[in-house]
Amino acid sequence: MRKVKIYITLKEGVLDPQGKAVQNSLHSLEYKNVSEVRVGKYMEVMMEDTNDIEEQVDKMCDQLLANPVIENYTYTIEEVV
Amino acid sequence: MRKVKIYITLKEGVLDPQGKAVQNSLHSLEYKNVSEVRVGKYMEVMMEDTNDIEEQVDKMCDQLLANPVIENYTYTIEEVV
Amino acid sequence: MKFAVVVFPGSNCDRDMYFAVKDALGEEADLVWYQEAELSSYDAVLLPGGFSYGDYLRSGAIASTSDVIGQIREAAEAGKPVLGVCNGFQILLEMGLLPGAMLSNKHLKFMCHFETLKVENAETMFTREYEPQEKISIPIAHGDGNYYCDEATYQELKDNRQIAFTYENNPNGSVGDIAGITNKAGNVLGMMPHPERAVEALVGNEDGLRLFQSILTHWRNNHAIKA
Amino acid sequence: MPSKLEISPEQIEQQKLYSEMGLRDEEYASIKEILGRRPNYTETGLFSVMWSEHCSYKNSKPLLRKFPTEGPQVLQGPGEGAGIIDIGDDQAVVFKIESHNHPSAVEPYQGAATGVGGILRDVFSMGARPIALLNSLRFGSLKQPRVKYLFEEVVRGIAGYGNCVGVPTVGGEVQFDNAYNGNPLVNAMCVGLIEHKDIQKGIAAGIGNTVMYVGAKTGRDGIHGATFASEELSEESEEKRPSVQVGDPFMEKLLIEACLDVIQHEALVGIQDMGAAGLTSSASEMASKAGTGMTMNLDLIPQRELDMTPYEMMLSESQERMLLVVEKGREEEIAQVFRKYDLDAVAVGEVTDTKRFRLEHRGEMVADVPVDSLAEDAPVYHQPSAIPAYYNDFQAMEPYVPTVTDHRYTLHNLLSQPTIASKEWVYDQYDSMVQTNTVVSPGSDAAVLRVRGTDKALAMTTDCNSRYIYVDPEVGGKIAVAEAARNIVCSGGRPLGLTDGLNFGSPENPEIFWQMEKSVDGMSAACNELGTPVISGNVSLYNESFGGQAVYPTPVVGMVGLIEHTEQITTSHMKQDGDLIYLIGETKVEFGGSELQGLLEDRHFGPAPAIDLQIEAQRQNQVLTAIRSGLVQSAHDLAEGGLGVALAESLFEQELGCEVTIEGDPTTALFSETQSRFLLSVKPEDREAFEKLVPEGRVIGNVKGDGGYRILSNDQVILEDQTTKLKHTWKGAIPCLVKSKV
Ligand SMILES: Nc1ncnc2c1ncn2[C@@H]1O[C@H](COP(=O)(O)OP(=O)(O)O)[C@@H](O)[C@H]1O
Ligand SMILES: [Mg+2]
Repeated sequence: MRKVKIYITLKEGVLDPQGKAVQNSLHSLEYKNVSEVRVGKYMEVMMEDTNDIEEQVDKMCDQLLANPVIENYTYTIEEVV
Repeated sequence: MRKVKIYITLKEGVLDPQGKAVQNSLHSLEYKNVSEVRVGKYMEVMMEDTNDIEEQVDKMCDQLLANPVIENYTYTIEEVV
Repeated sequence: MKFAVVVFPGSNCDRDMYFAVKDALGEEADLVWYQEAELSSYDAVLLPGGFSYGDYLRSGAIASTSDVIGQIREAAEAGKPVLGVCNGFQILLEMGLLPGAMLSNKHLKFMCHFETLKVENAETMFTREYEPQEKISIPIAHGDGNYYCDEATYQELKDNRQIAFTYENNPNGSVGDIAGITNKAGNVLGMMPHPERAVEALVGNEDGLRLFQSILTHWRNNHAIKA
Repeated sequence: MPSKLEISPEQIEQQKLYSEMGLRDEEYASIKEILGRRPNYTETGLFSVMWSEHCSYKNSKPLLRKFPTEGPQVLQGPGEGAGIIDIGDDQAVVFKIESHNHPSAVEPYQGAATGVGGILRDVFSMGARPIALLNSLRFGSLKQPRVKYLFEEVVRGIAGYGNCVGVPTVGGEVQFDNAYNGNPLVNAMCVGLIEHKDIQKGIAAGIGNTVMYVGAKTGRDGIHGATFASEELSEESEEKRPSVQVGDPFMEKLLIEACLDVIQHEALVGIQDMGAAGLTSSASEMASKAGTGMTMNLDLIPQRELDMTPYEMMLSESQERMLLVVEKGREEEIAQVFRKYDLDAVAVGEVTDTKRFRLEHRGEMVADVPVDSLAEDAPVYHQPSAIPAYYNDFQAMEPYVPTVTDHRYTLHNLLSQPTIASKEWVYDQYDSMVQTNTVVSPGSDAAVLRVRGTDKALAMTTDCNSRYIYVDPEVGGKIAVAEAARNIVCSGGRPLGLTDGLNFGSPENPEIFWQMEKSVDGMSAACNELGTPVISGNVSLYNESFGGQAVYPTPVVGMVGLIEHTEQITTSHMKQDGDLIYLIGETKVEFGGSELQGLLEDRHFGPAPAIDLQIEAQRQNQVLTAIRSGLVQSAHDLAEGGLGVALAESLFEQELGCEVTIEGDPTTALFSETQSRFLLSVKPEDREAFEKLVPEGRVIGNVKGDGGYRILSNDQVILEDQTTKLKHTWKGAIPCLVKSKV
């Protein structure tokens, strides 16, 4: 079994209304040293191991999990027992 | 400057309708070896360094970024130049 | 003229779209369940609003990978009118039939009210019954209606006259105040505002009805030519 | 092996573990007597939830019996998922209100969202298509950060769920008062439309028939917290603790469509949603109502988590689940209907003739109790009641006369009170138009939806000014019903009936029980006089913050009315320059519990405004007749803030002006909250015809096209402003409070 951790972030240059809102709230809570916040997604996918697991994960992300017009993704694969 | 990466996940046992929908969709796209998907949030917070940065991040998460009733969080702090 | 309204799990403006065509426009319409759809026998394909698959992951994303998508693509390629409203627009973007992507509204809140739109291009098969630059009032109801595309794409949209509608008072942060765009060929329209909610004076107004009438006029003209 | 199973019946008795589940000593004793033995752990759990106030109404039953529940229009009174009222043409409306106060206080987004989900299921399980949602909300002061958070998240939760399932949220109310600082109230109402022939019942009839489970899997959501109080006994790890219920509106949308399909199937015998107390209440109530018994095999229950115990499965409040009884041998046909929507329908049990409720798990019988003992035999308590000292003091007080020198300033001040201010910030987040039947959206007195395919329309509203109820529960109860009816009438509708949501503190406090008693008396009297039977309702007690401070008594009224022809639909917005402005009803010095009193004194006291129900009924009839005769341009009821506020509200939509002459003390004329008053506008040419129908109506001025709001007294202008300025104050108040840093 593998645990795939996928991080999806908005591309640079794409405005992030949610990040902006969080940043404003942090400022009004007096966290003055915060200069930028970006909000993305984090997914944990449990999958049976295969030889081509990386290929599979790439395909999954391209096909469904991330939208290439606005998002980038990275991932790590861990072994679990 | 520090880049704080925050991972917010639903507590175990808390229903994750989004994860469920993604999982079903992956199945119908023939990724049959996927057994579970959980969807959470990923945030990148840029902040000036302070001595008590960890304390600050914990407080930020408890107060605003995560919902302690249903979510857990972890984070890493990286140096950026 | 025969319209197909494609129903996905979680669509919720499907019946509104159906009634707009059947009662207000007075043409034939069928609600077709996404798994049982046979779109080739229809003259136009309508993708209604709602929350397909709960809008989980990204609005329209999961629907855009379902089996019926191939048939929607075929209809578009065959030059049939394909209209996506709200969630339908989001699906068209996720499918790549239209350029760009949808982000959350700039104030992050779902909004539902009438907005004033400007008809930017009154020569498309969806807008020919409007006057150029005409102001119309159509309801919006969305949380993710903040249209995004990069600068080059925006320029292209303008150059090709693909921008069909813009907002007078941009409610959601969309690039270039965009409320609706077509594909290059002009037979696929995606828009966030709901014309099907504006086809009767009793419930709102009739400003949206002419969009459906435009489709019908276009089709009739085409058929007259063919005949 | 889950260690809880090892808790023996003896331990439960000796260590009084039942009391941690909420059962009293005498209740435990009577369970023992019913069973003729000690109940085991699972059985104790079954009784504890079924005999809770929430399921059994054990403290409120004696009061609920007082409500009039019958009328020629009533097809289904209280007792099923929701009540049903005939609207002619073989159609009927189905509606009910339900509270989700406690979950919303803990997790406001999910608490409110699942509240909406639950009330929807109550309505579509009757076979009706949900056509509208309303919500009645109470919060503390928006100046408190926690209150602000609760307010924003509750509204977002209601929107998140309702918008997704595609049922328009068309109305409601929000009241703010310090009395709710520690304890918000979240009541959601759903209205459905049904053909008579489609009406379903939640019954488990037909011996041998199959019990089927549909919808979301069962997790450990919302299991009665008390269960886990004895943590040390059970070695439960952190993550197995009961979790917050999370709603899945997408699943609900599929359930709605699938259930509306399945009710057309002749193999369906009974259908019920799993609400509070989940499987336990739905299953035992269905059997009890049918006079049958039921056996379920818990191994077959779809489970989301590992190693769930019978206790956990039976008490889980996982959302989006339904229980069906279907003809034996036809399970596959039913399953097929659900498969279209990717939903599994699983056979989990059987209807028996034993009148017993039997549960099997891993080859063992884990519960075996008489079905009626769960659903019918809960104790009924007649709580002692006592008149609170404050009430006697209030009654003895001289009428409170506020001192106001600057009426313009005071009007602005009232318009910016969040209870009066525009609720657009709230309802703009709701999809109020989906299904394209909404004729009058939020912002008028009542919402109006046309009934597609007919010329009829339905008006609906929720109302309850809890301040009046606090100062005088009986009078306040009358006012709550009367105000709701007034809102329906102003929209052109004849009130048909109501659903009530009784939100109170602890019934074990005699003074609070007295408040309950008196407000129910008042409401019942008004129902009788106005011809609006109670067809459904909900009780939420123990609404107290940690300090033991109870909320204001808040018996919310949700009312539906019928408009016979769509052309009779009327709004509160004035229409046209030159129209005559009529005030109906005299104005007295009545400020007890008023908005102005709260503003000036920061508390509410003194006698409530009086109400004469006969006069109320008579005026409502007259106004409705005038509206139906096409003589009324706009109609608005006078409520919080009195005439001054009502006038302003009626002018905002088209930013019209007015010139109005008042008589007597200006402060009273403008801001008193005397009941049974209406503000109407009428075309000058209709004056005679109108006055014939409404002889009491007095012209107080005219609508002006110039956008100036002008009040005269003794030929002097005593208040003058631009309508747009008043509107600015009114519209900006809530956004400003929500954004403001605290
Ligand atoms: N929580 C809410 N949800 C939807 N609509 C609301 C809500 N609160 C208030 N409204 C709408 O705002 C308008 C004004 O409400 P309210 O001041 O209570 O009116 P009234 O005093 O006439 O009952 C009504 O149309 C009402 O339905
Ligand atoms: Mg009111």
